[in-house]
Amino acid sequence: MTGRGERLGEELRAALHELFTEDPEAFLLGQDVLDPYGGAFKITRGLSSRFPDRVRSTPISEAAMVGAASGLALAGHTAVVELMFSDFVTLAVDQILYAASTAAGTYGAPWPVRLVVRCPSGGRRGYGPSHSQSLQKHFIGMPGLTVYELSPAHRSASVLSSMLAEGRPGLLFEDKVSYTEPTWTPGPPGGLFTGELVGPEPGVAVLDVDAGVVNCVVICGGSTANRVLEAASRLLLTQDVVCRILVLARTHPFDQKTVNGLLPPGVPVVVVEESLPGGTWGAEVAYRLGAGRRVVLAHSEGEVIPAAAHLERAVLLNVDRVMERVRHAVSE
Amino acid sequence: MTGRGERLGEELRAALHELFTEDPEAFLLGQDVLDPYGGAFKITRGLSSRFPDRVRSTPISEAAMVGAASGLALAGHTAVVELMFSDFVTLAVDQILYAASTAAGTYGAPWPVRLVVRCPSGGRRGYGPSHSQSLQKHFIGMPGLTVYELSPAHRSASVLSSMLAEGRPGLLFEDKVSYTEPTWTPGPPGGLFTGELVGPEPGVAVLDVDAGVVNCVVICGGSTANRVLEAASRLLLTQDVVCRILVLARTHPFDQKTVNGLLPPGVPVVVVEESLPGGTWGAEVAYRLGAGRRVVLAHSEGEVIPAAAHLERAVLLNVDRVMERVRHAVSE
Amino acid sequence: MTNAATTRAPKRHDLGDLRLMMRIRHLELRLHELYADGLLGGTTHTCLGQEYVPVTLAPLIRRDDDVFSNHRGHGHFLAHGGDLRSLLAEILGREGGASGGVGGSQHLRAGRFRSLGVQGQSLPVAAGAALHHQHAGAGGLACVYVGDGTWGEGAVYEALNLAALWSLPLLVVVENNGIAQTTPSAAHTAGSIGRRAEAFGVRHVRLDDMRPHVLRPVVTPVVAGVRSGTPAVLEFRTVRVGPHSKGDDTRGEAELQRVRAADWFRSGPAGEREWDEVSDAEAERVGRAIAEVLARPEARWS
Amino acid sequence: MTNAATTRAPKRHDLGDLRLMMRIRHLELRLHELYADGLLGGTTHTCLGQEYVPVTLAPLIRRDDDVFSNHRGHGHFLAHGGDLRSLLAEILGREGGASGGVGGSQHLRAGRFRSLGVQGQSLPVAAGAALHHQHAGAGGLACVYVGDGTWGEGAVYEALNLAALWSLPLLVVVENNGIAQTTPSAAHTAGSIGRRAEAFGVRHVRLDDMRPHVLRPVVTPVVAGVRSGTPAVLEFRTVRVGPHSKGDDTRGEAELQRVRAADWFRSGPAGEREWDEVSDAEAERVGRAIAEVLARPEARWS
Ligand SMILES: Cc1ncc(C[n+]2csc(CCOP(=O)(O)OP(=O)(O)O)c2C)c(N)n1
Ligand SMILES: Cc1ncc(C[n+]2csc(CCOP(=O)(O)OP(=O)(O)O)c2C)c(N)n1
Ligand SMILES: [Mg+2]
Ligand SMILES: [Mg+2]
Repeated sequence: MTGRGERLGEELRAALHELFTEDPEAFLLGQDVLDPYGGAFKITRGLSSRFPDRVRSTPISEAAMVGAASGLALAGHTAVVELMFSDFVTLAVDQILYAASTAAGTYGAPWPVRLVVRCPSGGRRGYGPSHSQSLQKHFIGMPGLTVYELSPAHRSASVLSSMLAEGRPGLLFEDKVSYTEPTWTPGPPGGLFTGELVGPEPGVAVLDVDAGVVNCVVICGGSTANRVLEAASRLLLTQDVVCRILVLARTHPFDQKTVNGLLPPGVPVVVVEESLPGGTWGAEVAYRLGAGRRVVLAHSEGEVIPAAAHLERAVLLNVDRVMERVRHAVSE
Repeated sequence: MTGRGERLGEELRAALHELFTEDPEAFLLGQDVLDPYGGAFKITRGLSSRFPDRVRSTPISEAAMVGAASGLALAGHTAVVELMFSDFVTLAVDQILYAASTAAGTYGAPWPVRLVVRCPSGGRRGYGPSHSQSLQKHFIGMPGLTVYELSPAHRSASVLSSMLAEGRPGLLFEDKVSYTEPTWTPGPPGGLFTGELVGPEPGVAVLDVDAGVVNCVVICGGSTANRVLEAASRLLLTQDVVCRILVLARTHPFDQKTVNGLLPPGVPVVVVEESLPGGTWGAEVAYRLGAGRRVVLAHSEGEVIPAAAHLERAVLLNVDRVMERVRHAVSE
Repeated sequence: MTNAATTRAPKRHDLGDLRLMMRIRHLELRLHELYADGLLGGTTHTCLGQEYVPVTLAPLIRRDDDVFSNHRGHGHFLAHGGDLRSLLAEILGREGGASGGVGGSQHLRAGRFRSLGVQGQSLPVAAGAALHHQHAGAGGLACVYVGDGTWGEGAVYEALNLAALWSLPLLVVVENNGIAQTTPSAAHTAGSIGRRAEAFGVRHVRLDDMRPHVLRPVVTPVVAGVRSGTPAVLEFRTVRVGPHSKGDDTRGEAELQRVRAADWFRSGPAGEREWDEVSDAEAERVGRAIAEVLARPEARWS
Repeated sequence: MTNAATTRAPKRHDLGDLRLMMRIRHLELRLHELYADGLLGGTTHTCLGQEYVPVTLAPLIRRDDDVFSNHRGHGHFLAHGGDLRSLLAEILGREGGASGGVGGSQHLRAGRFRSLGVQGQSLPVAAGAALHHQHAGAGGLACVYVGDGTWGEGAVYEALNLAALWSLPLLVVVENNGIAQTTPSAAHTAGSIGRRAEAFGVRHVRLDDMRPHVLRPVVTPVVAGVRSGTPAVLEFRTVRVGPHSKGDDTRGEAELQRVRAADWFRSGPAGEREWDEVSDAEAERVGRAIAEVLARPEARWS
């Protein structure tokens, strides 16, 4: 069945409303989040009108936003931060580290920190070098911290509740373009692939075609899921290459166990992400999957994300590059 | 020949004096760097007396220190920042990113940024969770940025000049304990291994014993070189395991070409670092060395670095763990 | 806090000032059109209403000074010697762009002029550039533009502290348009910018007028003071006539009317015959530049 | 800026205050000895000379308030309800430590008290805790201790801004001992702490006396004001009698003499007969605790 989901941004917005309705102690801090604006990407629209005390518009102070949210979380609240652009997470790294290491046991035992830092990320909007980055890779292996990606293959409400249930802070990277794309509920668009969620909440989304064989497994976070689906669809239709797609909402810690159970023996793996080269999430995944497995990485190329659309396109991960990497993976 | 080098901290101090003598436009910014104190670890001792205009004691403002240094570097200066503890690099990530992406081409072409941020790092001093970290891994793959480690196997003057010659900012992680240990000039202590530098400056230090065979190659940055040497020496003497040691001063970008040329076919590799698990430098190195190669990682274990000495010891990478990982690598 | 004295000022705009202000104005107006026509991608923040600020400063800033601009930097760029066509080419992704098509609207460069879209973080960098000028001893300075909302960033204070402690030739130019994106000053700044600057021992001058020829006599000695090691904050009380970026203005009609009434462009003083002539001439100049740049091939990047 | 009026104060130390001050003093003195004897590893920053600050505040802070302390936090910990033995065990790495031997001297916890060794970064966290108290509506507050040098950190100003904008019950306690490690205030703070606080619209009170019973009447209404939503900065002008951490004091003899002369411990007021008795009793109490804790097994960590 072809998906006709609502837009992912709307669905996330609704999930936040749900969260704030169910949790009377939840707070959100962000820049320009008040109605009628509702945040630069409108994800918080309506929230401040319904929960005026708990939705706070902050000055331009990313470190203080995250710090104050972590103070709320230390005191037992659910706290959500909306960064305007994920790029500015670089201004709050110390605060993130403190919250994470408190959760991990700085004071002798894990202390629950229910904190989600929302990070609108990625390029393809022509915003230029300082507003287009995918910095998730730099936060992998920061003790006490989880890294998630907004995903069309997952319910955002489930993603948020999973993050909070961890009892440790998490960064939620939200691809800005994906806000405007449909969710994969009830099924992924295109009608070729069908999927299900496997493993502990929020689960790994497994997408297959009914082909009786798998030539390649493509692993990605939610940020690149639409591009991967498109690439896999084209590979199937034009080149008879059959991919299984695994979409992760939680990219770190990597759910090695669930993923390993979904890899047919001997089939090569492609790990897809939008980040620039070097120290990527894919390298970490490749290591965890073990030396016995052929793993090919797909990511953006270059060192800066240009503003001009045609230059940006040449740098950022796209459908063609995913296809090329899959072909490369299955070629040997 | 057994090394009887001066202490690495002293040698680094001398290298800074050399740099400031040769480069009349070099600046250093740091907290409490003025004489007679000369910085918390005394590495800048004497520098402010000789170069009072160019050695500036700053307020406790890590972001401004790095930002101001990058302003100096943009204007053509050599700029060195001394962070008191590398842990506080988390307060300057945005400034580092800006300097790096300027160097990498934000303004349309690479712009030279001769900036070194010195980061006294690592544990084994009982300073506790916020003053003992090895955060290098989080900076791998930040476009335009290099990551180096102070190394007993390299001349610090050569390390500094290599970093500056890159024309892009670099973080220099300096193991605090290694300050007090001898350099490996003229040769590494212990008298078992002899070494030489291979590849482009500052070079990969290759250490071998005269055994005609290599059972394992151990790759490390300068921070863990002494522990690796000790482990390799013990493995040789007690278990007849012959290691080749590769000590890198530049850990990122990883000099794949030089290193590959130093790996005998079929021999397993162990990559050693002090960082906590997950998204490690070792995973990146493993990926770059290729799936055909058996690569085992050695790093610290746990999520927080405790203050109490005996608890800290249980977490941090040590000689025993390196030995255990090598035995594991050669065991199959 | 000093308030701009307006006594000794000449009566009329200097023609050069007026041309530059008009050029910036027509550029920004055309950018909104280009966006509406789908010819302009990404993001762009126009400085409608604020053009006179960099125009006031332009003749006081030397080519060997460092200038750090922000997201709203087209006017700064043009006033401080940037080329109109290179700006357009940058914004439109054509050959010959100021930053090769990489930086885009928020990351422009021309000589020692650089803009940066991450709020507040250029202040420490500017402090470092000022340290360079202090060391060089040639009377240079570093000038950095920031908005009012940007005073939420801690980096601003770290830099002010350095500037005051080290007597750096740092000129902080605040374009206080009373709003940050959608947030009015009262909701983002407790106390005041003036008191904050002074609390760090940094000279502060508030400027309410919007005419370069009136403002310049007040500003000139302050800039001279900066060059000799007295850092200063110039706070221009100004208005943002347009949206924050593109079509995102949440202000009510009354506020918009107030803002438009204060716009220098609409309130051209009586007796300035050149007004319309200059406006037409600059509109045409911008139009020609746009046509020329749109005809160029796309930027290539090596 | 308010200066502490000293008029209505009683003449003598309250006995409870004196005991607590003495306990902290003897603890810190013994820590230096333990370090010299090689029994204490890592780092430790003693608060010799500053003991009276948290002692002054102690009865005004409730157990359900949040307290954020810094690197120099042993006195804060003891005054705000932390247990002497759990502190010693933490510092000495024995069983029963406040933070299980993980945090060490700079990361102590007892109930809602937490210390953190990264300067300035606890201010935004405290602002968040204050927001919690505002929301809870039970009159709680967040109290955060910082040194003078820590006013170099931008996070301080981001937090002050939030506190003032949102009328948060945030109490910032500055222990201004005129020095940061080796750097005198004049070299790290342009302007002044008082003017900075006020420039952000935050109430500031400067306190020069060093006697809790004199200070408390001044401080009490300020703390009450904080609870009802008027954030405040209490600036205690104090002295660091000991080294920064361990043996690293670069101050000249004259300065050290000035500092020692101001030490409350040496200038016990005439007529307080309990002085020596209390001192001896607390020294003994600390000694017993140390002996007991040193006899414990090493901390275990799960
Ligand atoms: C560090 C950072 N946070 C947030 C933003 C997003 N942003 C861009 S402009 C802006 C408002 C800036 O307000 P102000 O400083 O008053 O300048 P104005 O836009 O009014 O000229 C914001 C929040 C940013 N660019 N950088
Ligand atoms: C962010 C950060 N930078 C540097 C340090 C190292 N450091 C520890 S204490 C200290 C001096 C603090 O001075 P002050 O705030 O005046 O407090 P005092 O030590 O005088 O009590 C410094 C620089 C730190 N702990 N955190
Ligand atoms: Mg503004
Ligand atoms: Mg101090």
